[in-house]
Amino acid sequence: MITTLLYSMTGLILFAMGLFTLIIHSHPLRKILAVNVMSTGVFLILVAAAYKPLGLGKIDPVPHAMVLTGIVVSVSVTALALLLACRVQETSNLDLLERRKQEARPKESNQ
Amino acid sequence: MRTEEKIITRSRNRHKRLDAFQRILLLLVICLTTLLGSIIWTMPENPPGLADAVALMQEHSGVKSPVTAVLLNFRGYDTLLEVMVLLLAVIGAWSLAKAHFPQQEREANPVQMGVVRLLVPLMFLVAAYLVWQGSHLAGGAFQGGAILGAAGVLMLVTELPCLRAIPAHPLRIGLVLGPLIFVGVALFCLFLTGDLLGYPEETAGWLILLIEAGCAISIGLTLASLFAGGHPEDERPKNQEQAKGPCKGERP
Amino acid sequence: MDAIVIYSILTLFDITLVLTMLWLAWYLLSTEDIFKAVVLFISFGLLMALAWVRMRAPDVALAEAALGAGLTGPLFLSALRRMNRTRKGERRLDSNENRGKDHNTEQEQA
Amino acid sequence: MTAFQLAAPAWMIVPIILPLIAGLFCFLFNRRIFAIALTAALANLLGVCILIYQLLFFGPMRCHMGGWQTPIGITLRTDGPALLMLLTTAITGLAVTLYARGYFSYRILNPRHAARHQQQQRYFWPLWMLLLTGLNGLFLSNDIFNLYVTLELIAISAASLAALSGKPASQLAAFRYLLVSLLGSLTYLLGVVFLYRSCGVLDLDLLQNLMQNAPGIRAALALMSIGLLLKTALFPLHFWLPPAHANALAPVSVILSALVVKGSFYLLFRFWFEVFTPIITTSALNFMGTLGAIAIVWGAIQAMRQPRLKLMVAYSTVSQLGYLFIAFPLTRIDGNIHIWGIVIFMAMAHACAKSAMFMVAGTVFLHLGHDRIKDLNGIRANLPITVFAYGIAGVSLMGLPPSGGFIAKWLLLSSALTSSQWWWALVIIVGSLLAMIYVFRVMSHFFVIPEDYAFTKPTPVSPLMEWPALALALISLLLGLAASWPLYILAQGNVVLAQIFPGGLP
Amino acid sequence: MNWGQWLLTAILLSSFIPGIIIFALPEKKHRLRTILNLCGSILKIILILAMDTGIYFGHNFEIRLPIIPGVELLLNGDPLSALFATLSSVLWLLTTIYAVGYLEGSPNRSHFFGYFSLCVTVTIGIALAGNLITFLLFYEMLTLTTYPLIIHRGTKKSLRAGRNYLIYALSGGAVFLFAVVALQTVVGTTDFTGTGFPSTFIDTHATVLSLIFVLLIIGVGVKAALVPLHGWLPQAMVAPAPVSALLHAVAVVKAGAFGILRIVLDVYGPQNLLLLGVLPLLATVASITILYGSLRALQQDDLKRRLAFSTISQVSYIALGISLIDQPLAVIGGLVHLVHQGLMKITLFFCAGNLAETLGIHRISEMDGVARRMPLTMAAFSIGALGMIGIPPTVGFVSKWYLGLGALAAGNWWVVFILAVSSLLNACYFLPILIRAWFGKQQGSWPEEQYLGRFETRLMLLAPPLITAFIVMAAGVVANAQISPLAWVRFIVREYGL
Repeated sequence: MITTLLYSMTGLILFAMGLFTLIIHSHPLRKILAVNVMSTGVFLILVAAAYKPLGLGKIDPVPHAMVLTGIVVSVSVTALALLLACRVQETSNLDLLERRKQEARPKESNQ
Repeated sequence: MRTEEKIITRSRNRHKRLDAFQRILLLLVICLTTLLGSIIWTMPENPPGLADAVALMQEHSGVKSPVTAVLLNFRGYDTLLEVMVLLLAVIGAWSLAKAHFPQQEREANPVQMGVVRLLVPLMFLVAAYLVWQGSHLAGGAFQGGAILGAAGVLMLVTELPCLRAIPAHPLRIGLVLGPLIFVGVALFCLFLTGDLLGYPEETAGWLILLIEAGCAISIGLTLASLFAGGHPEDERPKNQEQAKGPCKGERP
Repeated sequence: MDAIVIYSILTLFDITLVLTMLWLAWYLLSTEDIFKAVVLFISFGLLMALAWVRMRAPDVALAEAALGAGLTGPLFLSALRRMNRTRKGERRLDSNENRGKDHNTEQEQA
Repeated sequence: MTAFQLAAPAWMIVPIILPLIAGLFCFLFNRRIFAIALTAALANLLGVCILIYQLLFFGPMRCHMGGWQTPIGITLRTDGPALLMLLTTAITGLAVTLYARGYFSYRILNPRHAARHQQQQRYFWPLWMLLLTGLNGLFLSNDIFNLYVTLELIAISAASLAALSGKPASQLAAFRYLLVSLLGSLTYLLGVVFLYRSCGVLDLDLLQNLMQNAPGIRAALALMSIGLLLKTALFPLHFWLPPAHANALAPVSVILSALVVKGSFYLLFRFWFEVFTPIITTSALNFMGTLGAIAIVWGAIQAMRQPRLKLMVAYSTVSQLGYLFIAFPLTRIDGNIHIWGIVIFMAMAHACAKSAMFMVAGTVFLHLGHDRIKDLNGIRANLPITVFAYGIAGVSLMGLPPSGGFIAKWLLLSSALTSSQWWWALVIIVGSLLAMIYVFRVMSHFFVIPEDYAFTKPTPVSPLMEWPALALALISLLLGLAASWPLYILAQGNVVLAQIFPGGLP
Repeated sequence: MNWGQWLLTAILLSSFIPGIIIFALPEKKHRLRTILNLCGSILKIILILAMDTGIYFGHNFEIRLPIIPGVELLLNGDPLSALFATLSSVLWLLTTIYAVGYLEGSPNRSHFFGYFSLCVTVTIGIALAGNLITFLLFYEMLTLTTYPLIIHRGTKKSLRAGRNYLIYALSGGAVFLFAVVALQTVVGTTDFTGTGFPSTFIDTHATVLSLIFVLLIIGVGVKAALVPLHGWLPQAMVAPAPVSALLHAVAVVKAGAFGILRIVLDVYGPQNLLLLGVLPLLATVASITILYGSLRALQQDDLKRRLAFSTISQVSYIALGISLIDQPLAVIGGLVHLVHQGLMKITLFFCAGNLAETLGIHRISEMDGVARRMPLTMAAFSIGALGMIGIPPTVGFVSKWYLGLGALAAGNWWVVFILAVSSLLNACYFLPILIRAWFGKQQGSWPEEQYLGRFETRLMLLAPPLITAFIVMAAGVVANAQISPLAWVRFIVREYGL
């Protein structure tokens, strides 16, 4: 049982570390990394709960299925979040450019 | 908004020392962890689960691997929605930006090309094998799809010129293929047995394999499209001026 | 006797694995260099795959190996490259502009 | 062909599978997307009506997906609250579908950004349809992990929708929204993990039977609640909501504010008052009530101070959500009499009224090109129906009779006074007064036509933008007069409610 | 539905439907709009008279619409509601005619008349409300429908007035809502029963019930402009004259006063109130309001502002009368003042509007010799003003006479004193106006003189005040006849068994 406990605690600590990083860090990539670490932590607790040493009974497949879907989803969400982070930077950058241009031009009416 | 700004300014001088807010937060997180940890500590030795229930029904599921049985039969509805989540991620990504390809075609690196030539077919094979063996061993649509996706990423990384020309519509068909097959099979089962995804027992294995194959392709395409980071070149609506399109932010 | 030996070896393995994972996670979350963090994250993913195998979850391990190493890493790396590129462009444009405020006052326009 | 009998539980999948297929097709095809979406929205409404019919004549139902019974399979369930939420979603969803059509057509008329707007419309429809799938799935699901999946579905589509406008502000807000949603989902999932470790089942009915005051279950409840509160944007966790809602495209704001937030709230409420009821303590209820009270006041004060209409409406959402939580502490003493009624009424009225308001804000924005409140004078001359819709929706938000909001507030007040917790009643009264101030602050600008007002002839706004708003506003107003119907539906199969109104409802 | 229920529905719809149609009408179709308005109001009067007859012969008019358990909408025609409904509908007809003349050629009229019709619908709804919840419903809707009328001109001043009105009225509404819910919780019903709730509740919940009474009175007192809740009324006089007439005589202030009557007579019931002993409080507040309003009116130079303060003072006669609940004569005086004050005040506001519209006169100091330019208007004004002072044979005298008799019978000398002092003050602030107008000498030209129509001003502006002034005289002269406000009020008092 010590294995289950060990991995559960690890998962919990991973979750906590991710949470802390997610809140205090501002860099979007690091936030996304933190979320990934958090999700890994949760999955670890889930799978650890299903673990049984060899020969001591069946492994519960339901958590495995849950984690499997969870991992795939977390990858796709990560991809979306990364893209969004890139877009935030690009659009604000572009925005800056356009404003520069507008400022350089003589003032026109808004419409 | 203000909190965000504060956090940003705070984190600027992060490495000097944790400020009060962060210290309190750290304390809170530690408390939370300790609390939850102690709860896990006190939890019963043999947590209850569904292992026995699943084992009992295993023979009716049409597949030998318990994980696949849960994933595609017992909790197939979950998986259907998960596949939709994947598709959603692609739609979301496509709505954000245009795919990211270099402007001028680069001379293909022969070493890279060699690696790609060697690896990609191998990966396709592995993926097919994983899907196939999913019914009795570890493996299945997600793993196979992931390998396919990795193959796609490999091709994207080498920036094969042919990838630029991938038209949007067939790509979309490929992306939707898996979910459509899934839904189609689900509705088919609804007509047959009166339950959504209630496979008839004798054909369950084949139907599951069909779903897995379709989903593997779609998941592979999904992951590769996500890596490409946007919608394909010709996704832009026709008959419109091209200059100030949706993706004007691509290259300042 | 054998069982006890195997058990202790496994436990030792567990502890090593767990500690390595935790150290990697801490390092990747706190390091200043994002690139380093991403690379560390990839190796963290591989370690996780090992952990899944240890947890007797081969399905999950396969998926983690393929996704964590094969996809998440490249995703992060390409995003990082993309962001660095834009950031450089921005820096050339104006290094002193406070970006934080622009977003809030900006308005959607018809 | 048991599947097609009217009594078959399989009808339950209609509101899930139809928008799902529509979403796939909307993504797949280039043309006639609107027709697909509209068909799906209409069929969805029809499906919900069939479900309500089933509920009224055959009582609450369970639908086992794939025919697998509960411990290993997933179950869907219909009952009064779920169906009312579905109905609200279907009606609002239909209106939003129409509105979005008008909105995008109007925007595409502008040649300068036509390509961009077409692009937005291209992706709006599949995202919206899949969001609808997620919402319907959430309301119907009876399985905690399946609920997690629907939450993810909602989170991703909502965040993508929020980013759709393409403006830096909206993308930043959407990014933050996505992260918060993910954090919420993960916290919820951690709760699921704890629950699964403690009970070993995922089905809500089974969980309800296994409920006991064990630390693991309490931790699970706390974690799941925190996750859902993050998504619901209760007071201290509301920071992400106003920018995300205010910067999105108007139809998206409508969806986010009226429906998405309700989804996670509904779940939270269900957990607290159905599944975990035995382990809920009074102090926890009071804590939620206090947060709700602060949210009411804080949100309203922020709404009063906003310079922009959409931000004002977004903060008003923060405030209105507080009412949902203030119902928590009123349950214990009242023995659950009014609680579902209050909450469902509030949710329905708010969904309709807030959608109408965001639609109005979007129309005004398109019409004027801005939504600065102080420059809104004279809009009435050009957009009479829109302004009328705003006024009626405002009445519902303020909780004036005979709106649905009034019924909800009446029930809240009477519960508060019956249980001698008059301080909640005070908060409710103060909240409605503040709501009056922020609603009328805009209204006074709408009404005034200054002497020097130039009656311009702008591009006529599509009737598809004006009438859905008015229709929703009217629904939220008349909901109060037809209050017995929702209560009747609510009482079906609900043992407690059935005892309290034994056949007394029409 | 029986014919009585159809009748009630028709009464409400007779102004609601024209209102909705008017909203949809284009601005230019003023003729159709006027026809709709007039037809609606005449139809309404006819229907209400039919209802009055039915009520007189003991027919029961009632519509119940259950909403949720414990909350139902109840429309109920009883003698008291007939009194208010008749008053409002008759005055609405006159005000409509007046408003058509007043707003001729000004912008946004369909908006204005739309809300005008809705406003009257809501007022009639208040009159017909059969329980406090229905009353609350219409009471809040009254606020919402009058607000656009007050800010109709769109000037900064009118906006400020509108904002103040909203703050006062909606806060009052909120307090009222709270009190209604509390009452419902304690007593279990808020129906207007004629005798109030069973007095057993007094034994158990005396303090709470007293508190609720105070809150209820505060809630309606805002509209009835009881001091210190009167602040909105003088400001609201920036609205166009027909709106002022509406506020002061037809709808808003009257709705507040009517609410006080309902609460005292029907919700609590005389017996309960005497047991609770809260009426002296109401009497005190009413007396203070009477004196305060009169004193402030004295200081005003702006004519409409003076009239506004006069309203504050006069409306409290109703509250004063009803607070002497054990004296039927005083109650009669209070009730009949509901009608009489409306008649007199609407005359005065019509006249003030005429002066402003025709000559641009807004201040009393500009009124020297105005009677020579507009004799008919000023005649009507004088009748109204004399009525306010309480000179026989106007209706004002009748009200004050009954109030005084009641107070004397109760041995309440201080009430008599208040009446005397307030009449004196009334004279002090009205007589100078009359003297200026009739005997003063015109100083320079009028501020903005216009020649409108064949008479001294437009016929549509002139006729309504003349009619109301005539009624002020006539109803006073024939007060004791079979058909008069007084006779009906006696009928009411008899019905309540006082």
